[in-house]
Amino acid sequence: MYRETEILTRANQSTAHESEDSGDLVINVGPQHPATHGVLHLVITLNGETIKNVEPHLGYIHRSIEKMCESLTYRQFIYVTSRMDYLSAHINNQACALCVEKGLQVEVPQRAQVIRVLMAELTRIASHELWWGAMAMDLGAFTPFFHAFRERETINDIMEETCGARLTMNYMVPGGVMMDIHPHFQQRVKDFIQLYRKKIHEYDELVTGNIIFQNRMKGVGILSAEDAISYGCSGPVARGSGASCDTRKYYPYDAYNKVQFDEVLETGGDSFARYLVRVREMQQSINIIEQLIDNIPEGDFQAKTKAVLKLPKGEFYQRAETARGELGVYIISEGGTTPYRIKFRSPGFSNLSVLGHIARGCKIGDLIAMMGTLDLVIPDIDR
Amino acid sequence: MLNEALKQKVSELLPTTAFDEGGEWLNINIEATDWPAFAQHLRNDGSLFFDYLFCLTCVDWKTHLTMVYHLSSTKHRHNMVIKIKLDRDKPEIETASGIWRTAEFHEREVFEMFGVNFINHPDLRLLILPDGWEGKNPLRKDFEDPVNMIKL
Amino acid sequence: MSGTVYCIVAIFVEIPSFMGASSLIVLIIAAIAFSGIAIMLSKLVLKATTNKQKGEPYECGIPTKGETRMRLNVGYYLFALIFLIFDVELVFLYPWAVVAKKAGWIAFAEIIVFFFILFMGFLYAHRKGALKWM
Amino acid sequence: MWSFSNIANLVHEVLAEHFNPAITLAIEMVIAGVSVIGLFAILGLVLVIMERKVSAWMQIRLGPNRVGPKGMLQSLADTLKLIVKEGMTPNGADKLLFNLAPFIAMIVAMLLMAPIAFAKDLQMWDLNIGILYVSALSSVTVISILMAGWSSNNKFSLLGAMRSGAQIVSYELSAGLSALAIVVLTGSLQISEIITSQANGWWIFKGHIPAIIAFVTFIIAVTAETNRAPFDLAEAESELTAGFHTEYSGMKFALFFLAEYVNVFIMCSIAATLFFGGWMPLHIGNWHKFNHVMDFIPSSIWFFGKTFFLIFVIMWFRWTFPRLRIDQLLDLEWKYLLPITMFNLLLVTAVAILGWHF
Amino acid sequence: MFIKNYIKNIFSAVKSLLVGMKRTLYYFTHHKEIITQQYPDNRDTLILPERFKGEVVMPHNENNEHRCTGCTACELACPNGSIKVITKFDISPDGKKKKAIDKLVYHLELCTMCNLCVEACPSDAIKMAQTFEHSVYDRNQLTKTLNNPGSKIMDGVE
Repeated sequence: MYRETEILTRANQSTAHESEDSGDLVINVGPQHPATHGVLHLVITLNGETIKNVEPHLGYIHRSIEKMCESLTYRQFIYVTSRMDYLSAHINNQACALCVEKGLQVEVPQRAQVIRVLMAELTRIASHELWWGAMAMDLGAFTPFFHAFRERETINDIMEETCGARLTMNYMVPGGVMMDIHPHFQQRVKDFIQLYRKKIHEYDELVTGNIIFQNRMKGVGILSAEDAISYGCSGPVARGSGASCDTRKYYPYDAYNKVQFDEVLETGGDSFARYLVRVREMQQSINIIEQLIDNIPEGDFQAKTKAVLKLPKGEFYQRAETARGELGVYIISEGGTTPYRIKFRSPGFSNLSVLGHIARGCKIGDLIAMMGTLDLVIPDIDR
Repeated sequence: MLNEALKQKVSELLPTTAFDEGGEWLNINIEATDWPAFAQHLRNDGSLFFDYLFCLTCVDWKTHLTMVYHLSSTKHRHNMVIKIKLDRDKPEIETASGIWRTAEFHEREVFEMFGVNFINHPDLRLLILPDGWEGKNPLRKDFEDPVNMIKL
Repeated sequence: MSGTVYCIVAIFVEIPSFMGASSLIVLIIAAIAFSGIAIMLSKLVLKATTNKQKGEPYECGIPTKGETRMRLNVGYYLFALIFLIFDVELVFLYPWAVVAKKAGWIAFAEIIVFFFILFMGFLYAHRKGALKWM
Repeated sequence: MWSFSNIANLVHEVLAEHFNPAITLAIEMVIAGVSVIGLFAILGLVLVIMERKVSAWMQIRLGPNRVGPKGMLQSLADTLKLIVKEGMTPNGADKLLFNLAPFIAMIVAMLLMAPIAFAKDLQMWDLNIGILYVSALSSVTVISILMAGWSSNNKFSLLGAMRSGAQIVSYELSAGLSALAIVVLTGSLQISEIITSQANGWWIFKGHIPAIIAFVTFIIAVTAETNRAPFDLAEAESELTAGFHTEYSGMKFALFFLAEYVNVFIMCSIAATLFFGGWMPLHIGNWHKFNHVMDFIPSSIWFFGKTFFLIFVIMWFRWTFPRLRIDQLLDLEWKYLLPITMFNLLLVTAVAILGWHF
Repeated sequence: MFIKNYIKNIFSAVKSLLVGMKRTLYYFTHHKEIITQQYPDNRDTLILPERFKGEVVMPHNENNEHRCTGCTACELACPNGSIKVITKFDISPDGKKKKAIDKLVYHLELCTMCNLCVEACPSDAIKMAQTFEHSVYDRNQLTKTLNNPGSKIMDGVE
């Protein structure tokens, strides 16, 4: 009930002299829409061009991964999580592996920890590259998408060489990583960093500095820090509002406590702030990679674990920072080989919930831009 | 605030609380009737200030359901886990969406996956399941779907 | 007979200078013929099938709810109104522009007065918020 | 000199010898009609492949490269595909308006061809109000878009049509005012006179600052008027899927597409005529030898070269910029372009009266 | 002041647009930067990394022998049930019964190339191949038998 009254009061504020029967248009955006990057279904109530209400409908690719994992062993369920947030598949796997390790109380070798962090940061850059291109495409600029893919493909090639796959690498096993890094890995990563440094100013030329882009982004979709926390936002969405929430800083895992990096914070809270956070985050990821790439410690890449893993009875929660925000893996074990219940706290789900709040009163074009800045990956939301 | 201090503070607020040992964070079990007032305290008390509900879920223990709230404070950086037992046949609990807005979506998910009824929830409708879904709740342990579930 | 046709057509045409006003007739016929032939050709080539879902209006795969032809926000129409005023003024400018160079400073003074009035109207509309998108 | 009027006269004489005047006229009309249709079709094909290649190269891609040499026949293959597609009419659509809309779009695009001077003496109708004719007819495009959007029984179409209505009518003002700047300098609305007035140099050079401002505003307004990115709000595909032609498919869609491209061509040719002298070769004041050398390049090459350069500029815009939002679009027109063009018209009048142009 | 800001705005806006246009013009004129790969044409030169996970294969030596003992470790490790080991009993020359595989059925259509079966295999009998062009017209063709007909287990593999 209170939602409807709230909408009415908001609508009254924006257009005070408007009668109630003035044409409200209910439009379905998605599941088959060019801007939703997947099968998100939004029901939008429009007044002219102004949005009065946005209501997400989910479930078009819900596979019930949580239920599936209940019948998979601790080695097997990790790979399924690649299919949640497929753009940061590696970080999903990492969170799961860390959670299992927490239960097993296995010490991961230093080398494996560093490799994990390196891969995670490469994944983060790849994810942000794709987001950058798709974001520009949402605003009607096509060219940046292809330029972003040039760098992204380089990362994917590096992944392919070491992990054997480009997107859902399945490189993680409880206790370390599946294979040692490829002999060419270090050199290729260094080449990539060089390429990235050479091309990064083009991003600003093409998109960031563009006056049309800035006007589209600045001052729309404003999300305050309190709202961001209250809505459970995390990752770049919350950091764009000035809410400090980087899991890598506050709850460091793997080798993150050994590297120096800044948590990127913007205080604008609008679409442009969220955009800047991601662009600057790529730079921080590059810094992390640079610190680690020459300092990969020697040793095992995998700790010795039993063939059949059994977690002790108890509950284990692990947080990890994916490209979209804080991923939580919550395992409840009854002592068997499979988890009793598993819960994935996906960042996208909480980030999506804020869309209706920030989109109210904006134009339909802004909604698309906001969806871009929230960086929605639908399988992550639907799980 | 450390777990010990939190424990003391919580037992001051709610003397009937039972604490679960083990786990990295403080685990507390409370009654469903205490929840709304307790939640207000957790959110608004200056020294607790749990403003970030980062995980809300439910567990089906076959005999009962347990709501699990993972709370964190962005100011003090401490965490706490709250568990509330619910009756399995008629699960009902007061909504937390007035305190943490993120609960609105998460509770809708729990509503359809476990069938927990959230009292005073502003918009308790199906979110993920298709419209007109009737029958059992998918994440309960006794859910069977012979068509779509493949047993290995 | 042919003489009559010639007389009718000759009203439009100055032969042998190229085409003239009759080109409009030619162009309209050409456009209709071109579009018509193209559409007929595609109708000939394929055999259309129908089913219930095929004719549904596209709304991202969800059946449309409510009326599709409805009143829209007034924001669009205000622009049309302001445009109308300005466009009529613009039409007045065309003959002025042709003679402006010859008429000299008188034309310049006139256009300044004209633009001043127009600009006042523009400012009024701006102040009233008519140019703000709603 | 070799000229199109000679050929036209020759054809006319040959026909007049064999047939009576009425049939001669009819045959001439058929020839003209067929050649216009041919030009239309070729323009469509060329512009589509040009757009695809330009976009591909800007996006570090190869673009179409399988059909024909270097993929140059790709647009022909596209046309074939579109012919084989079914032209659907959705349920609940206003059938008459729905099917009429592409015809209107085509007729408008075709009629706009009339006053354009493709080469020396190659002009269908050299009417004395050429610029007014173009600016009047080009705004009729909006009717076809509104018809298409309204009749489609689709909310996206409706929104797209309404947007384009607000957009096209707004930008017509600054397009008209920018064109008037050259009319003031020339003192005539007739296309042929505007071209001959540039025999000793193009207006963009002769008219210096005001002409350059007028040119820039004209190109921006023209981009908006033809619904091209970054002003493609009527068909903003990330917001309204395909805008006003969401429900169109097959040949009916192709006709809209073609009409859009031909509109771009026409608007660019008008820009070329006004600011770059149409078919007039590059002449500089009294450099007679230089001018003479330039005259050896056929006038049609000059015309098409200039026009295609401007088309390239408009494509360049499209593949570089993000799309504007609807309120920003109108802000740009009403707060920037319109005052600038109005001020520029004053400036150009002063320049013309003082004789400060070359 | 207002006029000054107005003109300044216009100039900075136009400049930002021109910077973007310069970048696209650069790529328009520099065809060396094109990154398109012409896939079916470059099949011969396309080199996949040796770790690429395309499909599960079972290498055989020249005597048509493989290393699989039929221990079903891979079947257990597979999260999707894409491997089925069908065993039989061979009778060895000295009259003993010995367990061996009859067929190792592999469902490519279920496989997600997670590499868990290869990791689990104690005798290195299966490995990942670098093929990736799996499309077929009939889904049944995706169900493969990994061991060759008439193949035997290699000597010395237990």
